[in-house]
Amino acid sequence: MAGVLVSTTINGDAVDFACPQDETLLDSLRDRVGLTGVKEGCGTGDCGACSITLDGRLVCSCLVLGVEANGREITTIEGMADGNKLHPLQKNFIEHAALQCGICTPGFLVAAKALLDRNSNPTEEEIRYALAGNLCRCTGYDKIVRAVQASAKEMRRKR
Amino acid sequence: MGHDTSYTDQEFKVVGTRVNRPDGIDKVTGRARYGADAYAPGQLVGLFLRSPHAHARIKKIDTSRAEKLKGVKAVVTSADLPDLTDGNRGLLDILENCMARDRALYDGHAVAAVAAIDRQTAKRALKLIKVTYQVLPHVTDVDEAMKPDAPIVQEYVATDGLPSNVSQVNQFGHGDVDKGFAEADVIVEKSYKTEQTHQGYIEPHACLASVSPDGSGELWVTTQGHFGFRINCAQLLGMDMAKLKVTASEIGGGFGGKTHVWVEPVALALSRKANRPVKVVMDRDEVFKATGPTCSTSVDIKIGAKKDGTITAASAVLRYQNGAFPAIWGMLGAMTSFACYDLKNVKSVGYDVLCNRPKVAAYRAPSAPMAAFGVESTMDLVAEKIGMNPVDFRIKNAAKEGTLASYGPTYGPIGIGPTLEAVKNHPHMRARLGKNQGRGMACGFWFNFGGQTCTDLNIGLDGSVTLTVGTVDVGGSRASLCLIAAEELGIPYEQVKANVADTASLGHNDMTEGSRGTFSSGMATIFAARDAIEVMRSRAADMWEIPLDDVIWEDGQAKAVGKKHGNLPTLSLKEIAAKSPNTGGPIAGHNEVVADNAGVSFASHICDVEVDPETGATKVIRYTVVQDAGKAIHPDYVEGQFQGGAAQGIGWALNEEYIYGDDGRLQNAGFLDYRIPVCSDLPFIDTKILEIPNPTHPYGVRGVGETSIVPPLAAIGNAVSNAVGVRMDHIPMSPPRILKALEEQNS
Amino acid sequence: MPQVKLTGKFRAAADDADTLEIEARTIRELMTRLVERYPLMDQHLDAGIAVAIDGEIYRDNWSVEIPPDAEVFLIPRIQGG
Amino acid sequence: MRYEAPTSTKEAAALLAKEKGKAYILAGGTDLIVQMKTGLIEPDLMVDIKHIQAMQTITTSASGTRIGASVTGAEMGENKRLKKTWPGVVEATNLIGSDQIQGRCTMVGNLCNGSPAADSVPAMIAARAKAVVVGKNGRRTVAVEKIVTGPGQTSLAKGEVIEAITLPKRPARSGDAYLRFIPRTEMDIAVVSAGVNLTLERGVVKTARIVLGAVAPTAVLVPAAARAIIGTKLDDAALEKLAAACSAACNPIDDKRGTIEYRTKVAGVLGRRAAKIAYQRAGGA
Repeated sequence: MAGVLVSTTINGDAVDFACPQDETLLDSLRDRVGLTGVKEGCGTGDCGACSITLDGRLVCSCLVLGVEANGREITTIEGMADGNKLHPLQKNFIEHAALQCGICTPGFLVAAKALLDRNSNPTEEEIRYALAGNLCRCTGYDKIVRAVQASAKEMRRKR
Repeated sequence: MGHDTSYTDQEFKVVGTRVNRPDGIDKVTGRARYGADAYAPGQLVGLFLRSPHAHARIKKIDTSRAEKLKGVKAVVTSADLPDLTDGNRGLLDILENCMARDRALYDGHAVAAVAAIDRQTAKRALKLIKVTYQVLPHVTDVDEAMKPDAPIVQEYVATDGLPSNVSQVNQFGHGDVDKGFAEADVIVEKSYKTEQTHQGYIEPHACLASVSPDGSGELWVTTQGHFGFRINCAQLLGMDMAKLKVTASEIGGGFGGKTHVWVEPVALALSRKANRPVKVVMDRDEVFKATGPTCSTSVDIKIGAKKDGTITAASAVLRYQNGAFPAIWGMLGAMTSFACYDLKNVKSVGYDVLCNRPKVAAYRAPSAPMAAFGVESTMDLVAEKIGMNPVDFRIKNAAKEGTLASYGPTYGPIGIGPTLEAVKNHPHMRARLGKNQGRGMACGFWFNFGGQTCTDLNIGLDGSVTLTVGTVDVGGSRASLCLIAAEELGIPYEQVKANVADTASLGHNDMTEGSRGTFSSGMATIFAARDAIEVMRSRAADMWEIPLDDVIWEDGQAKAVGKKHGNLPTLSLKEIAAKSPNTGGPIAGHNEVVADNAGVSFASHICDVEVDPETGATKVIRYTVVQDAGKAIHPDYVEGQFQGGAAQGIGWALNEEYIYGDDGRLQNAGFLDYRIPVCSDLPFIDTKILEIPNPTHPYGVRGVGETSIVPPLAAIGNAVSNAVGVRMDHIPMSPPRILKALEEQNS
Repeated sequence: MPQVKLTGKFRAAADDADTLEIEARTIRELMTRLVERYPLMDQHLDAGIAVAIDGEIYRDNWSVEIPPDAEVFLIPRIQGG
Repeated sequence: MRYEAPTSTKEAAALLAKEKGKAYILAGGTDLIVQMKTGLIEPDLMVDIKHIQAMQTITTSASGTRIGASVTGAEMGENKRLKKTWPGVVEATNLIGSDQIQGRCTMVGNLCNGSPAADSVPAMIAARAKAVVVGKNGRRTVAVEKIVTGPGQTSLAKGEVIEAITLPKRPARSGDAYLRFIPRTEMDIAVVSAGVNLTLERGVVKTARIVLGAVAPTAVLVPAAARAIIGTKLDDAALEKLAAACSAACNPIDDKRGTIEYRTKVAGVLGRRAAKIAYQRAGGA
């Protein structure tokens, strides 16, 4: 399989990787770059566990080809904390027990951050619809929504 | 052994507080490693070839072209997995499910597997394997499978000497139901069906297997029980158990589905053949087609009562579809069906039935939700007929301490009555309802169980505590176990770190199933900590040079008592630990226990729905869970279990189902058309934790993980009935089914 | 002497009896006596059985003592999620 | 598989025309990559059109609105002017999948995938949208309803690429709306859907187009439903006639997502409900 070289920026760092042209970005990130915080739950865009941002836009990395990432900026869960300082969403997910098994958590955090970045004061309904592309089977979403609400409030205060 | 498991009422210092979980940071930063997150030098990619037929004889498998493909390192069929089960049919069933032998028994049944240098090569290799099938008649519906002329799924299963799909029939109950029904003023008899659902954990099955030429091996795997996986894999592959080290990864949900081996023995076989590590990660469609969902069912319920609300008799016939291999699910349905009630005359008959569908696995309180759907729907119908409030009707008949359970034993102190009283008094019950809205409630039961457990507790030189358990943490149990260790030792929660050990590092532990994780490892942790305290008392006595009897342990420190040395300063755990090299070496506690009596569990749920009468769409607008936890060690994660189970039940009630075509193939093997609830489908789920201590746990803990999935099917059915007046007897109550029922009612 | 009540498939293995009187001080002894009397019971003992003594269910611990007038139920071993 | 990312439509068309194996156009990839993953397709060539400038923008001129083929659903939703002029088209496109899918999916991809249940298609047809098709013989403009010929089938010739969708200039007092039925609240494929576009004159419906999705092999334009409300103020009787016409126009199948009965009944319900929303948006009472 002929591979191609892809040059990207991932979580602020310049990263090059080589991949076959039909490989998904999800597989490239996990198997070639070692970013296994990006999870595969379905591979068909239905569960959101592989959520990342691509040039600032929230996408499922399972529905992007690795080659498409050439020259573009990616952020993953691994780039969410600021050094040792957790993002308010990360902190609140822990404090509100918004995770049980935790497999969906990276995707939820990336999607929730994308929401709060564009809407600092979402209603419960807006939160629920914005996170509808992320499946969680453990929590019934209750504590997830509460953690996002608490984060939004905290982030508005800090502004 | 020898520890007293009896409940003692005590004031807790840290148990019951809402601390941050120890694995939280790893899980919010992407650092936690799950089944698919392990890599080994030279690892190969393992992929499976699966049957496209529901039932077919495998006449020939030609793997020669695949083997010749460059980059392919091993191809495995059933020929590479000889029968080493020594007449143990149950074990042979496990092997046959992992890899079809002479017949493919369901759509998606594995028939071959390859290991290759990359995914692309492995995929090409699968296409080069030629399987010659002779398609056989199939059956996927439980009622059809019981007919005399149905295709036979397993030739070794017989009823009265004739080939049959009924693998067992079990009857439970007591009294005389005929007599009881004769005494009834009102009798309601109704049949119900429920469709097959999947646990739907977000993490697909995944493992990394590595077998050496010397016969030793390692398996990294997402599982609810790595010790059980070791037993199964070692037995099926003829390996020594001690030579197979199984490490449980972080687990991305299980709910019962990860209590069985599916791909793991084959991954080991591929690795053994290739002499390289092999990683297998299932695709989502494989998870749906070829791992264990729960049963589809068909049940008949009959309940008779006097006008004053006393139930005089209750009976159930329950037919549970087990997939292609015999199991016990109908039996469990029969055991759980009437467990909530105090009945003089009761009879439940459970049939276990084979179909050409995947082997059924446990799904959270397995078998109980379907039986409860029938029973709790019928309970509402009886209440209506005698003109009694459904909650009062249930309270009048609720089981209590001393009730002879319908499945056999006599209950100790139990929580069904208190949950019903809590429901009756809950503000939710008095909230106003709008147009097309309705309220329903229902009860649920689960046994809970304990089992074999083994735990180590080691105290470091600095006084920090390593708790080593063998039960997989599926939903935050490490936090609860650290709380328990801290409570016993009298130290801060942060001073304890819990780890899940691999199979080479600790004695056998049963799976995390049956709501046993926190219950049984918690009990072993209490006893291991008490062991360690005994060691520390003796070290303190040595340090003070006083008799052991003059040393007590209090608030995390040793205190000298008695006239002679009452003024000695106390010794903290840290101080004793620091001196341990000179007082006898490392300080540790250990416990092996068969933690029985996990304390039966009851829940009552309230649900409000709104039904769109023009489309049949149902929206859950309010939901309340009331459940007895015995003692909530970490209330956040107890609530989480209540909410998660309720959400799964809501999905099952409304939209989730396996849809098979006439060809016996599964049509919706993905998260797009197998519709688990999304965030916008659900309201906040209110919870109320009751604490009725389990008399056989030192803290009064009961298992809490499973019961919450039992009531929702019926609670929603009852709510729909109250909203738009149609009684739904088929789960899921999908929009087309509700609309059809509404139209039939109107015409 | 403990009254041993049988449920489900165990009745079939015990000539359809629903109650037996068996002299036994522990679960282990009970199992031994049972198989002596009903050899078919043997097939259920390995993994298929649990014992409820006065309402408390035991799955694995066969050393548990049975009080003289206890109510004993043989129930199938169950699986959970 | 070979991946190409041309920078002009002509170049893209040439690559596709030249390829001897199986060639596919990659826009958002939200259908295409799923089909690859599940083994439904095995492309030899994939032509990524997201680097073609002419496909990247939404522009408005005197003659109407032009939406480039690689404009994502999210970008459409963020375009206030488009949302105001064609709320039905935008809401239909925004219903495709989750926020994650919205970050990638395109209207043209939704169209060319050829699904009878595509959300944006009934809304586009109701809006009289046209596709700008570029091939080796140059450029042609085709009504959107002529593009899809059956499930997964389009009228596009080998080497032809849709560069943009155009929406006509909007008369005053116009409104459009799109509704679909799905069992969940999100993340599903439409079981049945309806797009309505209408223009009023003094509160009376002057022109209307009503299109149903997921009730036939392709989206269905229902002139009888339009006739039922033209000349009315959308009174109950007119709405009932509209609903009946919608149901009568259905030719659905039984499948895992719904039954013939169900689709037929709910098509009428959705047609009626969407018409009411469109009427309100057009300024009707």
